[in-house]
Amino acid sequence: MRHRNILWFASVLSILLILPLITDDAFFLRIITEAFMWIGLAMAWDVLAGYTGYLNFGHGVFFGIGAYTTAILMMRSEWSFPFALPAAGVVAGIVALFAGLPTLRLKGAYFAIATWALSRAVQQVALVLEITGGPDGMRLPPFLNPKFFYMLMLGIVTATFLLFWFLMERASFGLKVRAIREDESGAMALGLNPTKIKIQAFILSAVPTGILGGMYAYWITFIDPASVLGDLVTDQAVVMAVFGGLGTLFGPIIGAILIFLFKTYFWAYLADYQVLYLIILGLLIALSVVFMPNGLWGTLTGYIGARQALRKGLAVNPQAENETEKGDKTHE
Amino acid sequence: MKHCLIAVLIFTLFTANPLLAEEARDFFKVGVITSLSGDLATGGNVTKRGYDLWANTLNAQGGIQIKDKKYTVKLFYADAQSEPSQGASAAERLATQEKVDFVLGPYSSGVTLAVAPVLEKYKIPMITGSAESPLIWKQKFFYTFGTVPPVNYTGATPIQTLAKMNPAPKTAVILGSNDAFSKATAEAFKDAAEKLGIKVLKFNIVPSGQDLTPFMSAVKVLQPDLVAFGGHDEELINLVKSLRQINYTPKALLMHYGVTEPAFIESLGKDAEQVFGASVWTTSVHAKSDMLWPDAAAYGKAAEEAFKVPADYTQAGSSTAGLAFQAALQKIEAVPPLSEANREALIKALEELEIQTFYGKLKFAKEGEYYHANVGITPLTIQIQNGKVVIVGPEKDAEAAAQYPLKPWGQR
Amino acid sequence: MSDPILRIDSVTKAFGGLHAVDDVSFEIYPGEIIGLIGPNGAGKTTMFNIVSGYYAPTHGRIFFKGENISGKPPYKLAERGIGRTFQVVKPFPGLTVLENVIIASFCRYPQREKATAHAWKILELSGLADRANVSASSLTLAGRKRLEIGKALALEPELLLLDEVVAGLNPTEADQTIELILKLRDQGITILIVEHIMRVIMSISDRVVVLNFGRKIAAGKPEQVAKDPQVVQAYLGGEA
Amino acid sequence: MLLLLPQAIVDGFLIGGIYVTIAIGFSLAYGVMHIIDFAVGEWIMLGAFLGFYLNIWTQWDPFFLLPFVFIVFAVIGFVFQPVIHRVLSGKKGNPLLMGLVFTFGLGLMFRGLGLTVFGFYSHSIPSALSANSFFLESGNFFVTIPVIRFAGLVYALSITIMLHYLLKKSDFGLAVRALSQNRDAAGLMGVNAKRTSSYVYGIYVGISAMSGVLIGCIFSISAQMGGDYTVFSFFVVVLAGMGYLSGVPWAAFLLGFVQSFFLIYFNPSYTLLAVFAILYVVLLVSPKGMFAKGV
Repeated sequence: MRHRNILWFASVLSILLILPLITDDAFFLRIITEAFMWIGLAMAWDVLAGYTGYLNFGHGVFFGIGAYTTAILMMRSEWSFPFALPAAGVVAGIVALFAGLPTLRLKGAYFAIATWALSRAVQQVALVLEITGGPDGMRLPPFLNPKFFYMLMLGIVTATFLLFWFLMERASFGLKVRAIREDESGAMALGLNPTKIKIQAFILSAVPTGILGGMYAYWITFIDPASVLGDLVTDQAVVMAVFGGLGTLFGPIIGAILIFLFKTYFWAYLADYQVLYLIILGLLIALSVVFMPNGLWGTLTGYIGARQALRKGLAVNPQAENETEKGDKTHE
Repeated sequence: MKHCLIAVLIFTLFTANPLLAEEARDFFKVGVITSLSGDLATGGNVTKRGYDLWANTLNAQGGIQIKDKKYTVKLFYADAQSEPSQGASAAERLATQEKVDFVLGPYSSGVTLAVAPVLEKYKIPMITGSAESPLIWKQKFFYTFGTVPPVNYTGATPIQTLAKMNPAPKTAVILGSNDAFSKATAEAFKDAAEKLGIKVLKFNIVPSGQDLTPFMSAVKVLQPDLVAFGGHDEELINLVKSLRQINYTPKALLMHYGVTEPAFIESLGKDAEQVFGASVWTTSVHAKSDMLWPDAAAYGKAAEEAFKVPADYTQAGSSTAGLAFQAALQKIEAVPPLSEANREALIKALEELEIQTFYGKLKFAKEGEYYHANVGITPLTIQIQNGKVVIVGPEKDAEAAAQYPLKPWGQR
Repeated sequence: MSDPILRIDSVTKAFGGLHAVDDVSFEIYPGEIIGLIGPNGAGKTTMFNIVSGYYAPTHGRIFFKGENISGKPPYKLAERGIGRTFQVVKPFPGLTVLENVIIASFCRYPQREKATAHAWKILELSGLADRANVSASSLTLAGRKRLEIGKALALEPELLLLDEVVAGLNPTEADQTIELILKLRDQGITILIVEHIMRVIMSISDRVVVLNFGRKIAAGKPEQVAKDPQVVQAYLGGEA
Repeated sequence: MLLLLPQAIVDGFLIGGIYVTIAIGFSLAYGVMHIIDFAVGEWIMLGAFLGFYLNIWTQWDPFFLLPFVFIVFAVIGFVFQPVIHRVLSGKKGNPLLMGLVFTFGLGLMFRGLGLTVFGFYSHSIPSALSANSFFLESGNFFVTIPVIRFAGLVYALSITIMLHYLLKKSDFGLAVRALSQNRDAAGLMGVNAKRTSSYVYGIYVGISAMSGVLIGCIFSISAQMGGDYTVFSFFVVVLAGMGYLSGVPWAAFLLGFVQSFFLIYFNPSYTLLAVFAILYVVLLVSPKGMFAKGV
């Protein structure tokens, strides 16, 4: 099984690497770059929501903090981008540490809304402070090189994927996190410190999001509290991860690709019909959940699992199905 | 490996279309980037209407007359969704995929600030028909122009008109919503008031969309002569309703932007009466022109027929953006598709442009704080008088006297 | 006898006015099997929760290998070598049997490969090797109880707290479990076991501690304790 | 500025009254169906526009239109609930999240439809009540109470009381409370979970739509208004404790007080910052909402 995965991963990566060489259509590269960004955001959100069972409705706050860190370091203290970008991840991680300690004590909907309130509070702080430029936002020196941003975004998201894949699927961390999600007090008796592990998962989810925020700032050249600290980042990352399938790596990836490319295709090619694309996208998302309550990936793997079982002639009772790979029921 | 070959094939097909040679055509491709959804949908749609009216009227007359041939215009729309990143994507799509000749730009400063660098890269001229934030012009974008002067240029006029009332207002409370445009508006009002010796008792920036009734209850205690508010359409309506509900009538109520919008009068009815606003155009401006619409009233009628709603200066400014391109193209006699040299010449032509339109005099500043903004037009003070937007200042342009002080809500 | 591996020093645990555990003291020496018995609600599980760190004692102290561990959280005690099972069985339902044990193995073997190897050893020991890749939620009650013991064993504990691991099993399963417990004791693990089935307790315990209404009413060899009038009364009715 | 204290308190109550209407239905629906409805703002918007057009068509005062708006949207909610029930029935995915994504899609669709059908301009629903206000004065303390907002507060409290009695006194209320405490057990006791949930969802959508009309009278309405009201509805419900109905008024009034006090006494720029910061702190201190009674 593993050998085929690596081959598949290598071939996809190689296609993506040669893409900018065979085309210099800037809009096409920009769309794929933004798709990468959303894949990264959806995966980062799923690390906390799917694997650890904590729904972060303020996920966008790390994106905004990353964006503002890079912008402030570059514009106010003349850092160069190669230093300002990692700094975005570091600051996001630090904020995750301090915000995580009190907030991770909460559970379920309360954690979700507390993180939402936190992200709204940070947005108001950005609106009021001088250093962030308040509502006027901040402009960064425009460096509009589609290939550079394509490669850098691909690099960051691939590194994030590999990091998550290693930590969540191969190393011990993934299992510990799932144990915490399944039964926190039971896990304590086995030597797992829930608070430490949850904070680690929170930071692991925040750092890539912060770096992607820093990338966004330099790429779009303008940020303001409404765009980088608004609800768009959180809402879309949540919908993509859940639509794709929680608690897996490939769920958010597929969810991000499908939803983003659908939205962009409708937006670009139904442009003459004003907001018709919003109606279609909303309808599609709603219908998809009605017909696939387990998310795209959950249904897919459920289907593949069931077919494999039939081929092997085993009488598979749904309960006993091998569920390690699939999205799991997250407990509140 | 079979899958990879297929995947590569699909990708190359997808990317093949820009390689097609650019064939000659007899129409100009015009990109339109406005926010049709998201928080700024109202302003974005009004701007789009202005561009549509220009394009439809122009095409109805056969198009732009260049040398012996008439070239129509075809609009290519993109919804910026009130998100700077979507604006940048829209700009790149229109520049590389549709290969537009020039762009009619967004309503919000944030989207404009994200779109402008992309168009600078592709050297595509853009005129925004409705962006009023001073931020844009301070960045000195070479390829970006604006037909509506920024609010730090227009904001002073209403305060100057009010200062001439007798008895002139001596105290004021000025507030603005916490977004780039509204904050700039409130600051413009404040600077003008202080220059004219009006004592500003309270100056606050409030969260946008906030229910201001408690704030107004506190203002009611201060009893200032003038209350001035910078915000967007809905916030203005809510503020008047708050004042109405706590039964507090200041001597003068000045607000911007939204007073000139039909929704303001339609929603508030007689409560909209005697509210002051800032504007640069109304249907009763005396301006003569030989381009598309002979005068303001003709444009007003055409807009009312097209959209069943009276036009305001944002829509007029957007149509004028089209006129500016039309005039500049005729001057440099460039035919579609515009080459880079054509577009360079188009910028030069726009900078030298000085024309009379139904909207008023159009002249773009060539340097300074208002670089590439229209400084030819004269800022006006308007007031709602029996359901219509009436110019009450400055004196030479006034069509009626300003009604001051405000008649208390109860006696209307 | 060397010094005790576990010393309970006049421990009290009060929930509001109720004294679930009231001034209890006893010691456990390495390699012993101690039975903790008493009628329902006598404070047995509360004592377990105190020893394993889920509850901090209101008064009194607990010493493990001489170190005062009162108030330390469960995961710190697990590292120090206290493993426990739960009266209400707590497998990780969404994970396989193997993964359940691997998680416990991380305590001693941080790398996943070593932890997996260790987990297989534990599965063999507790007779669950054939169900390794089955989801824990699909195990029978006996299987789950074995998994509980297996997970506690994976910590390589020096002191193992077994909370009614035999209850609810049929005779053959019970015998297998007893056999496993004795095998663990032979490997040198000290065991504190709570059980209602007298036949089991009396046969395997070196010493027995009896609780009633949170107080220690008797301790000693199983035979002596069985004849102690107070114990008989506590069990057979006519509460004191 | 002590003079303004009574006004600050009154304004806090009046703003709170509006928050009660947009949160009470949602809290009921969450209690029974455990659904985080991302489209609550859009139900409010649709209700507002129905009220707006009914007012134009019938020229009646909006307060008389409230029952019609309720009935129309209660039926829509009732018919809609089975779809949501199916969405919440997914075994693998987390039902709470599936409900969230479904309603997110719904909200997006309604927003697009609203923009296309109702246009992008803002509107206001005229009402006779918005014409005047009470002016109470004693000594140098004075308070102005707008009649329309006072009517909104009265309406909000009456709904809360009606729901309270409906839950406490009627058998339907018994079934609802049983369902919210233990869905399966209630099913065993012969509570038809599906039908009761449909009624509950109908009531929730009906109440939210009615609050849209109220908002139309006090503030203004537009196709884009949904987003902000979804946020405030969530805050009030979570602050009160999810599903704990009688906590909703207090949470709503707290949010109202914070806004009015910051707008009057402290620096108005920090009003929303204070609202969100206080909500965050309250949730940290008492994780199950203000009264620690949330589900």
